[in-house]
Amino acid sequence: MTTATNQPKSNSGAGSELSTERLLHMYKQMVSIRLFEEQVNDLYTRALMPGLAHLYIGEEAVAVGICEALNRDDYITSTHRGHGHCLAKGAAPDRMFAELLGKEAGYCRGKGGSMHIADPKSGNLGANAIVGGSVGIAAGAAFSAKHLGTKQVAVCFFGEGALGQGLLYEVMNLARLWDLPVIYVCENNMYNEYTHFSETTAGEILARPAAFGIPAESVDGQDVRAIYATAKRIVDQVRSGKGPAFLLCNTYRYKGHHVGDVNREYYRAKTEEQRWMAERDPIKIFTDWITGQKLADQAKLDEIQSRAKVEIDAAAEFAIKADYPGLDEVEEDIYA
Amino acid sequence: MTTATNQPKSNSGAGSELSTERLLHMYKQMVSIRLFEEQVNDLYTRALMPGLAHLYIGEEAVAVGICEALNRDDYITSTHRGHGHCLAKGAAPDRMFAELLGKEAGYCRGKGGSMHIADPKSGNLGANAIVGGSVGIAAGAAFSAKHLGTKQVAVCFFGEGALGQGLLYEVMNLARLWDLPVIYVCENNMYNEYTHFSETTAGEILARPAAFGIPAESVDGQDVRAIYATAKRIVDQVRSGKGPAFLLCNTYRYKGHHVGDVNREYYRAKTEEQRWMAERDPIKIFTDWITGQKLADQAKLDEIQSRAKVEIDAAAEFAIKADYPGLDEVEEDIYA
Amino acid sequence: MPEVAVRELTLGEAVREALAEEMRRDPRVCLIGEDVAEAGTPFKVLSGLVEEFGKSRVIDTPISEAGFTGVAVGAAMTGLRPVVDIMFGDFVTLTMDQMVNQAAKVHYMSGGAWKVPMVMRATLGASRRSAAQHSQSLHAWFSHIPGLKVVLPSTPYDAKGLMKTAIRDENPVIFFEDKMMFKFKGPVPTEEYTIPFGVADIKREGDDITIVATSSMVQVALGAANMLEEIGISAEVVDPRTTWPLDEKTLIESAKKTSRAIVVDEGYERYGVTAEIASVIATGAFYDLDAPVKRIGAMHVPVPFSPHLEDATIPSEQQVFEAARAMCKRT
Amino acid sequence: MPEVAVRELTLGEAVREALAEEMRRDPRVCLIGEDVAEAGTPFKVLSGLVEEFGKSRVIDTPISEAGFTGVAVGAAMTGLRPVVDIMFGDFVTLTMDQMVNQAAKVHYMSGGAWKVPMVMRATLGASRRSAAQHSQSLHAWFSHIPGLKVVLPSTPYDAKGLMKTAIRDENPVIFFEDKMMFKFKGPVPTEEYTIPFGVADIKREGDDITIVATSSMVQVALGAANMLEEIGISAEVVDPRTTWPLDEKTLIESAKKTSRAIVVDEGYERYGVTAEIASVIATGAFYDLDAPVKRIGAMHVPVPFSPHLEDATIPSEQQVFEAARAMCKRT
Ligand SMILES: Cc1ncc(C[n+]2csc(CCOP(=O)(O)OP(=O)(O)O)c2C)c(N)n1
Ligand SMILES: Cc1ncc(C[n+]2csc(CCOP(=O)(O)OP(=O)(O)O)c2C)c(N)n1
Ligand SMILES: [Mg+2]
Ligand SMILES: [Mg+2]
Repeated sequence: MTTATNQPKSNSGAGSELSTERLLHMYKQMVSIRLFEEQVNDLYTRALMPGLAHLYIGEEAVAVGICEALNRDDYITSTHRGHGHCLAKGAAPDRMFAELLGKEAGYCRGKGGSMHIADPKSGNLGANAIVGGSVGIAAGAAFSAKHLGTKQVAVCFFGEGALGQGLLYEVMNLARLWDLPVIYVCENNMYNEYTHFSETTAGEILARPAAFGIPAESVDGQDVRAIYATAKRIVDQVRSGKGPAFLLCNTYRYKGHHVGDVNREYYRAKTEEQRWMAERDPIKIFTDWITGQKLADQAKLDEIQSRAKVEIDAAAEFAIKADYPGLDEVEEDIYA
Repeated sequence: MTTATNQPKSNSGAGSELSTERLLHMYKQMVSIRLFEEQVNDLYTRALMPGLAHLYIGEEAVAVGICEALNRDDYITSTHRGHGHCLAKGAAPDRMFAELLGKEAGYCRGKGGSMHIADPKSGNLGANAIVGGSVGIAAGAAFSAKHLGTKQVAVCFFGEGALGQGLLYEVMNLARLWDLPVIYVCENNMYNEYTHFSETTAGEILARPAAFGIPAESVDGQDVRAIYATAKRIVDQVRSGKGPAFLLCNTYRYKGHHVGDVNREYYRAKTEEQRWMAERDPIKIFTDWITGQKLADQAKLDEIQSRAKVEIDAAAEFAIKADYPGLDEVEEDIYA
Repeated sequence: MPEVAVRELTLGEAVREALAEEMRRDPRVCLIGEDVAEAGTPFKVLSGLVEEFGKSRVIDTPISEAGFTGVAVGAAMTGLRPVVDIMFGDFVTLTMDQMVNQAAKVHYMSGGAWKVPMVMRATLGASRRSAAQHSQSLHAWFSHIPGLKVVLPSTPYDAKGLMKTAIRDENPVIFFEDKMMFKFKGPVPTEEYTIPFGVADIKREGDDITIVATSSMVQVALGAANMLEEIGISAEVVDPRTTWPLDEKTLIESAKKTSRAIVVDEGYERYGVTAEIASVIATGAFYDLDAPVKRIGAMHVPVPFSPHLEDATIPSEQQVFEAARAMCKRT
Repeated sequence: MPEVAVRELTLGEAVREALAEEMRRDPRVCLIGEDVAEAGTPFKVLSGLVEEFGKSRVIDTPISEAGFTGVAVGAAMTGLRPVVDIMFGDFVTLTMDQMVNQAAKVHYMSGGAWKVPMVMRATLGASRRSAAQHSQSLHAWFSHIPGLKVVLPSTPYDAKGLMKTAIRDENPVIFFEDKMMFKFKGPVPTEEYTIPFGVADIKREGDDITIVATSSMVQVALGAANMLEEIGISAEVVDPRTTWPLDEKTLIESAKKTSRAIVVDEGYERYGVTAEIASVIATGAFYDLDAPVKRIGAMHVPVPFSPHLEDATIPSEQQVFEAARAMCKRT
């Protein structure tokens, strides 16, 4: 049985080659994602958000570490738990909130909601509410990039639950046969909804891509520096034409499967959650390193955080005040 | 890239523990399958058979080696190239021919045809015209056997083309998680219709089941003794509750993808076919061993063959003379 | 409806009770699906079943809809009676090969040799603000396929009786529950009962117009019927309960009696359930109809997220009321 | 139809010519599927294309219908115009999630931000003695789904013009070819032309009865029309050519003119294409119809193997002829 705990130690050298500015930008991105998600939860509890949302809190290092290694025109596909990917790839929080509230100013004019945010400008092919539903789309974008010679790469984010979907294996086979520049990023947060992944996942996760000839490795999903360093190396390699790659990021979601999943004890212990938050928090780990390396002091980081908070709050405010789409919008965009 | 050529040497000890009677029975089964298929081709060219059929000639050792290691009430699922599995598991040639000709005396009352022969009495859950379509059914039969404690096992035969279907991976995962008594038998005859399997199959075939924690091995698909010995060991192990297994049988189809596939040079060389027929014929390999071991002389084998021919010819004759189902049959069996 | 309605259950409870009773009665019945055990599904419909029947009969799966459906087909062929759970009806897309090319055809293709007594539970219905991939009502697809039976309960009473019938049926049955109705209450007797397939239920008698409605649309139709009553129009509400087998006779007779018919269903209107039923009525009651049969299905758009857009795509009481009023020429 | 019919092509050749022309015109067009390259598909429809366009544009795949359809969706979103090939229409079951939950909805869900200009070619039609898993006509499923367009050519001329339109369309289009018609010949001009979607074609004018027919059923309808002519009944044969968009106007006008209509389609009759079209006509021509609209689809059974059983399940000229004669009250 694969376990999330026996992960390799952090790539300790990572980060040293990055400018302080870049590192602080990564910090800001992680903090923004967390603040964004806290705001989402708040909008939900205040009954301002229709439906549900799946929060990325606890997993911020993955999206940020990966997306920082990408160019703006590189592609990503995302999941039901997609706000982090979206922000990390460069989407604006105001239009995201607007989408979450079903407003016309949203990325999808209010028609997609939390699970379908898409943004061509930042290369975001879209979140997807079908588990594993985007693995083909990501490979297809990589197919285009290769066919057109654009040197773009495509990153397909998915939760470990998607390992249950046959489509993933069909497409990994294709990606390897055709040497497509696609990177499969598996976010193993240890739960498929309310079921532990060990009850749904036979064998070793990394052996699966490897069986299709796809180079696969894992990384500590709470260490943004390690993720960035690994991603950078993989992205370079994939961009250079070596074909697909697979990266397993071992991580944890702090909150419920979705905002309404509050009583979780029947499927996981509170102590488990507390342990991750206390010992493995990606923002804290990064903070400690930054301050330890004296790249910035706590005051500087607090300031970044405050600025992010102002921005996120303003973005939410924008969305709350924004208009709903007119009723005629319902029949628009069915066909292009 | 996986190649069919680097297969392990034959399990040389195999066969020694079997009675001569049993060995000659296996010989008879292989010969019967070949004669059956030759007759099918004949029925096709004589325009007596509606539609097409996919001949098993060249692959006889696989079905016979595996099915001889099974009990009558063990289950099999089969494929579009299913006549061999069916016969080896104990179906009667006359009712099979009748089915192929669309007659009421056929196993499916003429409603299934070549690609759907099924026979509860011999544990045959049915051939399947959807590539990979039966991998779940076989696991389901194993699920029942386990649930009901019957000690049956289920064998799922499929061509290497089915490795392209995601369902296989979904189900192998389930079979391992639930320790189902199912054996996946992959018949690698090197072609998915008109495309060489190396163009459709990334990585190593055996690594795929292994990635799901399923023990996997390969065997020379032209050596019935090796197949039988390996199957016997695997079946015992699976029957004892150890969960699923995977056996890769490297083999070759002598004829076209189906009876109508006559001009094959655009996708494979005649010399390749000739080499397999001359050097790797499963009946010849077994004949040489039997006579070499002096278990029977050529005359004895010829006699077996003649008897088989009489039986097959009579079976075909039966089918030709049999009646078509009445028109009212068309609306029967839609619902049970 | 039962003589004495002693007890109210929600639709979710009624389904659970049917499953529990059948599992007690028949050890071959088992449940297979995602988060069906301790979680009891996200809708909590199955809560408590794993405690009573154990993990060997209430089986959590990986997120492998095609895979576990295939396993259920094989298990059904070989002595079990599995009930598979598809969390959102939109995910049936992943199971179409197993349901349509395998389950539906095994019995016929084998000339009756094998059968597939399985049930697929799936949800349907929009208005949950879940957007286009979690809001579809795809029951028309299955109704189109010979070899399958399709059930659409509209009340707790029907849900229980139809589920028991579904489990006892020797064929693959798709049982669609509207996820917005799990909390909907209605009387359910404590005594055992089953409801046969192919028997429509007249949910309300009336003389002026027939409203054929399925699943949650029955409540919409009943609401519209109340509104119509206030303006002096007497509407009959007929619930086919199963789209296949379809009780054509009852539908046609009602339309003949009232001489007008509306068909309301939450699937996409085009090439959907309303088309079949409207066509059956238009043919069967041809010489008695005073107006064309009116179809009201979901708008031909992927279901949008934004609440008032989403609501606009689903048939509403007001819409049914207005259509009926126009057909009966009252203003 | 073209003014001067100089040249005859088979339907297969017409499709190939359309693909070749579009591939020459637009380097973004590529073909993806099983055995599409050297083999040119088992039906040989694509023969020669790999020689002209090379392996990078005519791409053989593993047997992974869902996988390569998904790749096509992503490729279409990012600058290519893929045409995917589904060998037998029965295998669309494996692609439903990618086609219906992804391709059909991307444009809408993204508020118009992304689009999916792809074509899926699939076959339909029975009578090939291939049994239940290789004989289905599942176009009703796709016609039911907003966001998709569905094309059913009935002649080489239509096949070519509609395929060119399909490739140039900005949306996912499913293009169904009857596999029994690949050898069917008809005039195809050498000059370039396209045929717009949503425009029905009157294949034969007539006054007494309208026969709406799709795909190969158009030939069945024309055959029946010839038989009807001999007994003095003048039948109009209307081919919608696309089931979505659907040219309701032309269908209704024809039925109004003739006052009788039959709808013939090779999909299963129940909840199929005949239901939608019959219902559209029954509503649109309500006050002009002299008889109920008659539907003739495939029998509600999995397609059997045995030849005369199989033939009995498919609409025939004789059946259409007899239905029309009965409706027109001639004996
Ligand atoms: C095909 C499909 N099946 C089931 C679901 C319901 N569902 C939504 S999220 C989820 C769990 C996903 O787990 P994982 O992939 O690990 O992602 P996580 O939520 O942990 O980020 C499930 C089962 C779905 N959306 N799609
Ligand atoms: C899902 C599906 N896709 C495509 C086909 C068409 N088809 C029939 S046999 C075949 C090749 C199968 O190759 P393999 O599995 O290796 O079996 P073999 O014919 O070599 O025995 C294909 C593509 C099919 N029957 N089912
Ligand atoms: Mg997870
Ligand atoms: Mg093969």
